[in-house]
Amino acid sequence: MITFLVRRLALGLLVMWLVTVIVFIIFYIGPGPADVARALAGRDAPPATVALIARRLLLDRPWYVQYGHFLWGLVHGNLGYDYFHDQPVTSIVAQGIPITLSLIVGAAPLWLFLGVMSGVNSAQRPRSFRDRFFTTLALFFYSTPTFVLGVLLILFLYYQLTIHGIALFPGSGFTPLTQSPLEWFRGLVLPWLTLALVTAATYTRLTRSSMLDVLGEDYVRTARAKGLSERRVVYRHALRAALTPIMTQFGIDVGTLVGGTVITEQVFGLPGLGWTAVHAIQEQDLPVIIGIVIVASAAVVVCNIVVDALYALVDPRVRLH
Amino acid sequence: MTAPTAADEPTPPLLRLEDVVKHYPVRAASRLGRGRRELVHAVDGVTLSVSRGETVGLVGETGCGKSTLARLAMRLLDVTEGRVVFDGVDLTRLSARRLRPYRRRMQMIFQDPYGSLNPRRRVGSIIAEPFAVHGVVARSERRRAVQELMELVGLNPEHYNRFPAEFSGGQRQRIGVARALALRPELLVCDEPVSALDVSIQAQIVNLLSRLQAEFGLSYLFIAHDLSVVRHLCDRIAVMYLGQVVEIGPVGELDVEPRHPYTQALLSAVPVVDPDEGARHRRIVLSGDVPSPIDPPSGCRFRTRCPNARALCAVETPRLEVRPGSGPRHHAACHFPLEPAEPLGAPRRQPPADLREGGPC
Amino acid sequence: MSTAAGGLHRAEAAAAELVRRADAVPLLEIADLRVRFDTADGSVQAVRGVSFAVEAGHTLGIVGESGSGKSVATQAAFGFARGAKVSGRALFEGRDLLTMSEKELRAVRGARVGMIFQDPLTSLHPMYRVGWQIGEGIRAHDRSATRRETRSRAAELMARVGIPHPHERLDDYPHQFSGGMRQRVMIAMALALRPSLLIADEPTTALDPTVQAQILELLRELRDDLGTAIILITHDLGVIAEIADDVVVLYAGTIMEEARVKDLFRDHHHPYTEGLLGSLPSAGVPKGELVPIEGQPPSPIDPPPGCPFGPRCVYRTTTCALRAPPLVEIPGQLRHRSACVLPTDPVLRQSARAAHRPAVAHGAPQGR
Amino acid sequence: MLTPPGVAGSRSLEDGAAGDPASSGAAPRRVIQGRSPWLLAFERFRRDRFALVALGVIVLIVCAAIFAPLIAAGTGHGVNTQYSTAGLTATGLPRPPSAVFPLGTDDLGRTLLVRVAYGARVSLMVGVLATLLTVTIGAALGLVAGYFGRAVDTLIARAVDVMLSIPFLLFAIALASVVSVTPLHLGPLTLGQGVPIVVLVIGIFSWATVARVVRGQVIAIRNREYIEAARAMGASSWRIIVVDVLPNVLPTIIVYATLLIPVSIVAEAALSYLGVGVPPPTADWGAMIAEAQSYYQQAWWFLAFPSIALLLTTLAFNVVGDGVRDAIDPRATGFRP
Repeated sequence: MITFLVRRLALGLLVMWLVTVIVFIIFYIGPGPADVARALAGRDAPPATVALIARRLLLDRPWYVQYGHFLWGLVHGNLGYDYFHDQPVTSIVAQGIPITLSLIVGAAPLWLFLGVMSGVNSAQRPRSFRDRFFTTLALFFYSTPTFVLGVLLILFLYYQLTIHGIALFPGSGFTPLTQSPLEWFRGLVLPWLTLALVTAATYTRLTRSSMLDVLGEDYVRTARAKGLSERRVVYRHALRAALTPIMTQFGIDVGTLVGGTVITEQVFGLPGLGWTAVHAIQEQDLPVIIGIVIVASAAVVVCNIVVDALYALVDPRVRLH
Repeated sequence: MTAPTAADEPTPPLLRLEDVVKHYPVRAASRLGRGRRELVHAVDGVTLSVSRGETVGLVGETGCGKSTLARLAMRLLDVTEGRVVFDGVDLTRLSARRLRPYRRRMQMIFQDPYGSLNPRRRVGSIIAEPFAVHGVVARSERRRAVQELMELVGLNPEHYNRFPAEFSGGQRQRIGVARALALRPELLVCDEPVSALDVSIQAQIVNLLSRLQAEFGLSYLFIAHDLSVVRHLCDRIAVMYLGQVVEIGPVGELDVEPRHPYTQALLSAVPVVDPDEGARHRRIVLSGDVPSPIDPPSGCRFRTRCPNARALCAVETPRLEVRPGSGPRHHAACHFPLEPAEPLGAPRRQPPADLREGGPC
Repeated sequence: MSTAAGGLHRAEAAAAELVRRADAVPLLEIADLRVRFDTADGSVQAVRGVSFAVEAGHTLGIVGESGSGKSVATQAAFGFARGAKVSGRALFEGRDLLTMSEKELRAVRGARVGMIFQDPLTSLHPMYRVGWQIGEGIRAHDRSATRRETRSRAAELMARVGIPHPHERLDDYPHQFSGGMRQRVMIAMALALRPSLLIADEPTTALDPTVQAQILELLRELRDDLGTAIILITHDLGVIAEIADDVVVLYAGTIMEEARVKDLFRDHHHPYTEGLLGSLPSAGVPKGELVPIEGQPPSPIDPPPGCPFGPRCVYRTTTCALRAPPLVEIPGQLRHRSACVLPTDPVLRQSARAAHRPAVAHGAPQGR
Repeated sequence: MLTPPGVAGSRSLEDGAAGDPASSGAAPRRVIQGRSPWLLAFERFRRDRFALVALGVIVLIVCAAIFAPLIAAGTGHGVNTQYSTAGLTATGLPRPPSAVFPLGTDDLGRTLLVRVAYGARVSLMVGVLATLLTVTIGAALGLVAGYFGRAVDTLIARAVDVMLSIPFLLFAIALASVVSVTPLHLGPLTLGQGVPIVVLVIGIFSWATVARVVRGQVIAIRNREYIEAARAMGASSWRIIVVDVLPNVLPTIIVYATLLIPVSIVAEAALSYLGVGVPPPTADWGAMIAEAQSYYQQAWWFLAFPSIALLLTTLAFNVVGDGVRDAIDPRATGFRP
């Protein structure tokens, strides 16, 4: 178990390191340094000022010097400061994380429940009306781009309701949980629904095919031969075995969503990590981009490790080394 | 290990495996990270030869290494130690290019009639593949050659352009035989060619194989997990257990008067298709399971399940040699071979005292 | 072979048995069972009107090649063939399984009927401990059983089927057992509630010969101790000869022949049975001179009219292709039925066979 | 080269061949055509009415893309022509659908119908090209990794792991936005903002999944007996890959590709929605939806029609993709005895 963790963490650190290198390279392919200094100095600033700013931010040094500087800071737990407001990147990231996590924490159980239940129901009677209903629904949401669904929800559940005097949900914005749990909840319902419906469709399809495979297995026949109730056969025996690919997908999704709720945040104006990242990218604010990318890939790495460790819990045939 | 030496054979054998060993590393079953590296002793010092025109049967249970041995003989796997000699030439260290001429002279028939044919190719192209690989038959001539082969194995040549899925198991096995015969090999290695077939189809293929042998003077190394088919088709039988040959001898000797307890148990395990004889037939039921080939028992590998095991068996590996009372071509690897016609587990003479204190048993 | 004297002797024994069996109500009685699967390629007629009966304490062997419907028939009777259209009657302990509610059927399964299958590795759930899997069946039918009770009962059962150190092995997972031990676990599970019938569907096919011998020995022993009736489904005539009392021979979803084991091996009537026995390599048959059944089994989607075995039969006549021969009693033997137009009288039969098969010198069926 | 002894034609053991006329080796024989797995898949697909309808929808969309200039000519309006008086209301808002503007106008007074038709061009082009790129890279690496194993496999498998750990959207946005300012020079190619870079970005970040799927398939196939048979007759590795392995992974690749097209279309639309995809004034559904979001209270049509077009396209491709999967691998949903 320990060796497994050490190995996986080492691999994860390698991945994260590679990711930072790639970000640096992308940044330096582009206009990066020059544009940033000019933008900061203002339109009319003399070249000397621009140079001075560039110097202060180390932007005039070769990229590997800057990279070394960045790594040095990283080793000391410091992600640096953003170019424009001189705020520590850690605090910028820390502002975004609760919002993004709120989004995931609410949406994840929802899509897992919707997806798995509809998938199980579909698989129980393939080609029945129930199956066709759920698979068609899943196909529809699977095909819907996140921003289209988000905008549609705003149109109907916010705008149409609000102009008819039913102001259930706000159209955008975020209220911290600590400030007002009710407002936090109201503000997140539509984003949750957007993210959950789009994601649940994948789970419906995945659960259905996984369950269809498992329901044909010999041990399911054995369970029936024991005279167990159909409910127990489906949930206790079949679903338990069908859960492995679902779990893998869930780990991947939760991990990638930390840096991947960009569109939902953009649609609903939630200043989470994705929203912050898009703005940082528009401003070429390298330290912020790197900070967010590191957090996002760390989330992927951690989730992958958790999933692999969960395998061992779920499936006794898997041993950790 | 003294095995049948050249003196036993009137002519030099077509295929000779000399002290062949195959160990391969496995990782303990694990989807995460790498497991402990362990060595599977799949084949552990097997010497065996097949003469021209001879059929040698290789019998043993799952995991005894018989399929591995077949693949070593075909050089689909490389030996860890030992030599594979085909018609006097050591194949073990030939490069792929130098090996090619020998590939034409030995071919293989596989167990699974579904897995052994590429489902996305037409039968004609499957059977013609050896021609294409070796460039031996002109492209324009291939179709005729293939259709002749199809007729030879009892397939309708009109089905040249069909796909494997359109044939039944027995017909597919015929396609595999036709493919193996395309290059006119001298040796056919048959890896359980009838195990996956229904009884009635099994007999068709067995008859086909013996007819082809008579017509083309083929030699067979014929692998099976039970003795009944082998006894019918083979001249000599080798019995494998946990990577080693425990007994080898001509049909009519080995299967009638087995000297190794494992052979006897295997023989008695085959259900007899006669209710009366079944009642008379004394079944020898072995206790326990086959030990893991990763950590085989010391000394005689069969001792953990052998009713006659004694202290010596754990200490010294018995040699495969002629035991008193057997014919010259009948070898058994047992310290305490069964007397001819002696039932297993019968009371025996006390072993000498010094052997009884030989070590843990 | 003195058929006449043997026949006389057997007739006596048959009469005795007839008296014994007269008042016995069969444990399971299948009548005109038909099973059909509708697929995109057409309707697969897996079982086409099969009738047989199993008496308490008896062992019935069902033998047939792949696609003969031997597994589907029993599975459909107990409601296992999902997506199948099933018709006919299946009376178990006097009640029709095919008209039972799902709940009643569940009460039968596991409690009154135990089942074991071909591949013990895939038949056990890979993620649950063996002891728990055995206990689950007990708890499903006996709500009063406590956890501790079921656990100790599971251990007892494991000991009963010959698993060493049962108490330690209760908490092992199936992959930690060998093939033979897994099949023992399956048997323990099937017999947990002392069912009156055990259905063993190819129980030894996936096992090595020496392990197969162990499992057959165990089945025989348990049957004698517990008095459980067994339906043994297999393609291996040897297994049938070892353990069964009666045999049903299936081909293409229909019964070809039905008899007591000894009669089937000695005095089989049907050419298919003859072909099966002739296909077996046994001592004394010269190399290359097995007598296989030529050709291939018919497609289950579009079976030929008349006798399904007709196209492969050496004795076929023009009438065989027109109408499937009904099962007829073979006189002088108990419950020996055969679906063939060959004469039922042994002497006439021999001459009819000889007339049809002049060219094949070594055509005498083996095993008698 | 093989001259069979006198058994030819006389002792056919096969049923149905009983009436085989005494065929001499020289006479041309009748050959029965087999039904290839592809043919069977095609026939199954043809029975899938749902998929056929979707295929029809795709054909319509493709036609709209090809004949977009004709549509423009029909309305008499250019793609990027702004009708600041006729196309906008007095307060500067888009005009609702009318005879002149069948689907209304957008915020700059351009004809929505023409722009939606032109938008199909970008979506389809990116969808198909990005999928081709992704599948080519992924399949090639997956084949090599799966068949050769050992060090090559380890290297590619690690690369796949790394690619799958990268937050795709962030990187895609970063790369696309960087290139939007400074074009990327790749030898003779100059990649500025637009379709090529979007295709490249999607290709770079999606091959990993394809490679993993193909690798898994190849590993499963590698141990089949027909591969062993090919090796036993002395076929070279490349011959085995091309002749035996590739045809057997091709169905998977094709299924994957058809399902990847809508994913690529959505990815392109998302990038444009975020403002880093195809630059204005090119007509693009994602960019249109982003624009329209500010007007949804006043001009529903501006939001509705690009959304419907996008949704319909992805839906149609997904339905066809499912149909292709079911046709090629009927086991996935079909009958199981």
